[in-house]
Amino acid sequence: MVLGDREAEESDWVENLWHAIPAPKARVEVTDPDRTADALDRGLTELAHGQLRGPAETSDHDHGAAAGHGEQPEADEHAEHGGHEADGDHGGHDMHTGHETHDEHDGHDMHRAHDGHDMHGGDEAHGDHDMHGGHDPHGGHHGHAGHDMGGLVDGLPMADRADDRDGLRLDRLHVPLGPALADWPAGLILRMALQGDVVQEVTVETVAVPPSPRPPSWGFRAFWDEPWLRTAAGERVSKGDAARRLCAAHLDSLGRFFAVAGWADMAARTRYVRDRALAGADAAELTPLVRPLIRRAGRSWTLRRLTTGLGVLRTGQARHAGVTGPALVADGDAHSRMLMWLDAVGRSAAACDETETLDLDGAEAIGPRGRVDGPVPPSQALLDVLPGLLEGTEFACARIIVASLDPDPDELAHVPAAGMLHG
Amino acid sequence: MTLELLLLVAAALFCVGLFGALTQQSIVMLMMGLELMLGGVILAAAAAWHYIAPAAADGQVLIVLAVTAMALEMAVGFAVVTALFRSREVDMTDMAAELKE
Amino acid sequence: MDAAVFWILAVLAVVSGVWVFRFDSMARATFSLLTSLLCVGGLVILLGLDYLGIVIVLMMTIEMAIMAVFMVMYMMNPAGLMPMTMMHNKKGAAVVCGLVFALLAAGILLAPWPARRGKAPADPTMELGMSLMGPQMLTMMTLGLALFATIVATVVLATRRGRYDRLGDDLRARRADDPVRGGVGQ
Amino acid sequence: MAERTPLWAVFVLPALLVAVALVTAGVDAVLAAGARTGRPASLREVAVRAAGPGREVLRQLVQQPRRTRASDVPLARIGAALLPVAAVLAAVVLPLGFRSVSDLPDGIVWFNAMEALAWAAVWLAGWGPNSTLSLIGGYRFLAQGLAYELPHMLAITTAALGAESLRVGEVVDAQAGLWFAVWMPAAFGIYLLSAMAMAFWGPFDQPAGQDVAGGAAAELSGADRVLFLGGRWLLLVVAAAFSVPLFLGGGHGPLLPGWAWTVLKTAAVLAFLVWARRRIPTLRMERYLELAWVVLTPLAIAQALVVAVVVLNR
Repeated sequence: MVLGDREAEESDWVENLWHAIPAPKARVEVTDPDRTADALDRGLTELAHGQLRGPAETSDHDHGAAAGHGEQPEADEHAEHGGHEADGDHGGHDMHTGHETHDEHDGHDMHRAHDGHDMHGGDEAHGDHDMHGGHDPHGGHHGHAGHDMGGLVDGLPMADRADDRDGLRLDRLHVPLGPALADWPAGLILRMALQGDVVQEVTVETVAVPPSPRPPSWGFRAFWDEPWLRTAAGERVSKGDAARRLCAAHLDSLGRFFAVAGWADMAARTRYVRDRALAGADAAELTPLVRPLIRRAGRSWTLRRLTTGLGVLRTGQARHAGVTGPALVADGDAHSRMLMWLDAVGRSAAACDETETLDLDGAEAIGPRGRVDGPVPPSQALLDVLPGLLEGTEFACARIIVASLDPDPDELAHVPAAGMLHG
Repeated sequence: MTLELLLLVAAALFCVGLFGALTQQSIVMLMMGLELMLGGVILAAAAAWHYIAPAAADGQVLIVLAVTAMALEMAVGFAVVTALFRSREVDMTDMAAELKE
Repeated sequence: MDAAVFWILAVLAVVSGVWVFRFDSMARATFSLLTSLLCVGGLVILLGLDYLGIVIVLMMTIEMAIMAVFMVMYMMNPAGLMPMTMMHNKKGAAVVCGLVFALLAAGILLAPWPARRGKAPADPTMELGMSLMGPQMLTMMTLGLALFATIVATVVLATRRGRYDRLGDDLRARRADDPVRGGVGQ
Repeated sequence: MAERTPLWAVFVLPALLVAVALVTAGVDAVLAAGARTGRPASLREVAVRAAGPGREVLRQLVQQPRRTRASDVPLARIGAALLPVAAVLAAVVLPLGFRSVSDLPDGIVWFNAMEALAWAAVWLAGWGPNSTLSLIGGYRFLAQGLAYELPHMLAITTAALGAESLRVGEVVDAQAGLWFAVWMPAAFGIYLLSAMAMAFWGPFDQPAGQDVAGGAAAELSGADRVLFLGGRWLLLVVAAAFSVPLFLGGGHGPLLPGWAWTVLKTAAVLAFLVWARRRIPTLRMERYLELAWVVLTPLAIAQALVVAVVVLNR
């Protein structure tokens, strides 16, 4: 399923992804939020009949420019994971047609929390969509990685050499990570030079957002920042809504963090609670759900041993880079950032019934990733510190560091108009 | 299955290994040749133990020796390659020979 | 039954031994060598030395797996995607090897091999252990010493950093300055 | 002991292992689904969830396989197929009650050698597809192997030392009175750790970790994938089951027949491992290696020393 605008399709990774997904498969393109259910139904019928055709065009160009930055190919299995609210009548359909005939994704190898940029149309739904990335760095993305390569063999770049951290001059590979990878901030691309599994160099990119000729009719905002952005735009938002969104945002980040740290059980639990939070559970329901999570993660001796010392970001350095969110307050490594999240989740879960108006000067003014009314989106600052933290780390550590900062490329798409914020 | 047959197989392995050790340029490949030669030695020792003097443990001790020698040769070989590679970025026997000059 | 197994293992050992030097891909060469050595292990088991044969299988598997990593590390073209030859003086070597094989074969076929003396013990493993811990104690100790010396020598050869690099000039640093932090926390 | 085992046991063994592996995977799937979507509403839902791994196998078999560019297909195939083969071969010395398919005189070394084949298998499966993430998975397993193998070997040697034999049957006989787990707790603990590490599963799943999108298995599809991931479950079952004759007294126990005790004890060990998996995040090797060599290896040596002294004074 391709969500979003056709303009953005110029980037060829969507095509590559499509080719990497094994048949039986179907491709559904959704550009209009109102017709999501139709498009999904069509995709299902196509799968059920086993027709192997090209992309099924169900998009409606009149409603185009839906400002989807980055299409998200994904599986239709999300009904099982919690997208019921969005799909309504559709969910049951997904359930009983089951696994065998028409899963287009590759089962359990790439679970990924899909961050809901697809649901901007006002749906509260927040499915945990499965996504199969078919990540094939050699085959899929070689076109991008063509700088300083030693030549091509069979269409693939050969490795070149560079000193490693122990002073050996070994081969290294240029590998783009993302934009579609399990438990990865959607839309983020890191171009890495890898030696074995040691990260040598990193440059950050995001999936290009096509400059839209006209402003989106229904307004595009980074999903996780919505309450704060709406307040900034002058709308009335209650503190409870903001707390709920903050709680869910941190749970979402924690889910990714646990998944990358290899704690599948906690990741699944965290995501379940996140879905409950977004589905509108009240504080009395959320608090007992959240508390065991916080206790278990906070007390896990193994997790502490495994994540201390990774990606240390001191307050001074963070402030210099313009980081304003939990990463600034944490003043330390991946583990301390996780503790910050846990703390915030606990507090905001208790506060999500408050009805007072959110006010951008108060203590609740900071969004899940930082101040939304700053000169740059908070994720930009996180992305700026990222390369420095990643160099010289091992791949697994690099994944944990990225997950512990969890930048949201959605925020970059939203460029605050000066007049709108401080006018 | 006779003693001669087994020894012939061992000799064949030894010679293939020798050929590799003599021709290969890369130190790593050269070590593979040595391993193969030692494999031949192991086989010959086992055959000799079985067909000539099974009552004495000497054949077995020889095999233990050969297996240890293989492990040592591997370890030292890779350590040397690492050291050479670190200092001169060389992994070929020819180039290592030139270094002497 | 034994004869069939023997022929299969023997032919496989020699053929995969030859293929070690014919594959372009380092991974294939390494695992072809592994096949060859596993066959040798199988033959040793066939000859009644169960313990040693199994130990050969165990050691060679681990050894070759580690070797594969070094191969990929140090070879120019580990996957063999660019066909290239890595040989020198092929002809001379072939002649030498042919001669050696002819000599060995002649020796093997012509030598008056002594008849079998004694009987294999019921438990050759026990025999080996008793021998290594008894009459052959010196061999065992030498082996142990050699292994220990190798561990020290290889670490010295391969590493660049000593304890002064890790713990500072007076060795008093509380936490070692390593590129990667270890799990015990020192 | 040493009863002659009929030939059909050779065919029953793999089937039995597959059945146990499917049950274990089903239990694990039920727990995973419980964590994902809350408590199951009905018994029927539990059954549907438990059948998940089986459905997944069927789905993989009918699915169109994927290929990566410049991949070394034969090597990846060999790697994927070697894993279940190694598991079944290792299981040959496993006694059910007091009978195994073949009670080799060097059974313990045999088990260790077959389990070492997994090193080659995982590396091959990681190398074959020519993909960075799967190669990282392959490398990781070698690092993991270096970390777990040394304490592991010492642990199983300790059990052999306690029984003064390398024959699995005799190790079981030596535990007619006191289980080895009771007076070799360190060796038993280390063995359980390495059982998970050997099957690169649970806290040791880094070679096939989520952060590398499935690691060594990332690019495998279709039958290869079934063999590889199925082989991993088989290895886990075999490794867990082998702890029963080594440390938990094999078929010894009151009232029930020997085979029932073996099954019970194996199920208990598997249940413990499945539970442990849900409690502990993945141990990264750069952290675990130091622990393994600086703490676990000396611990295992000390344990072996204690056992040796006890055995000498017996």
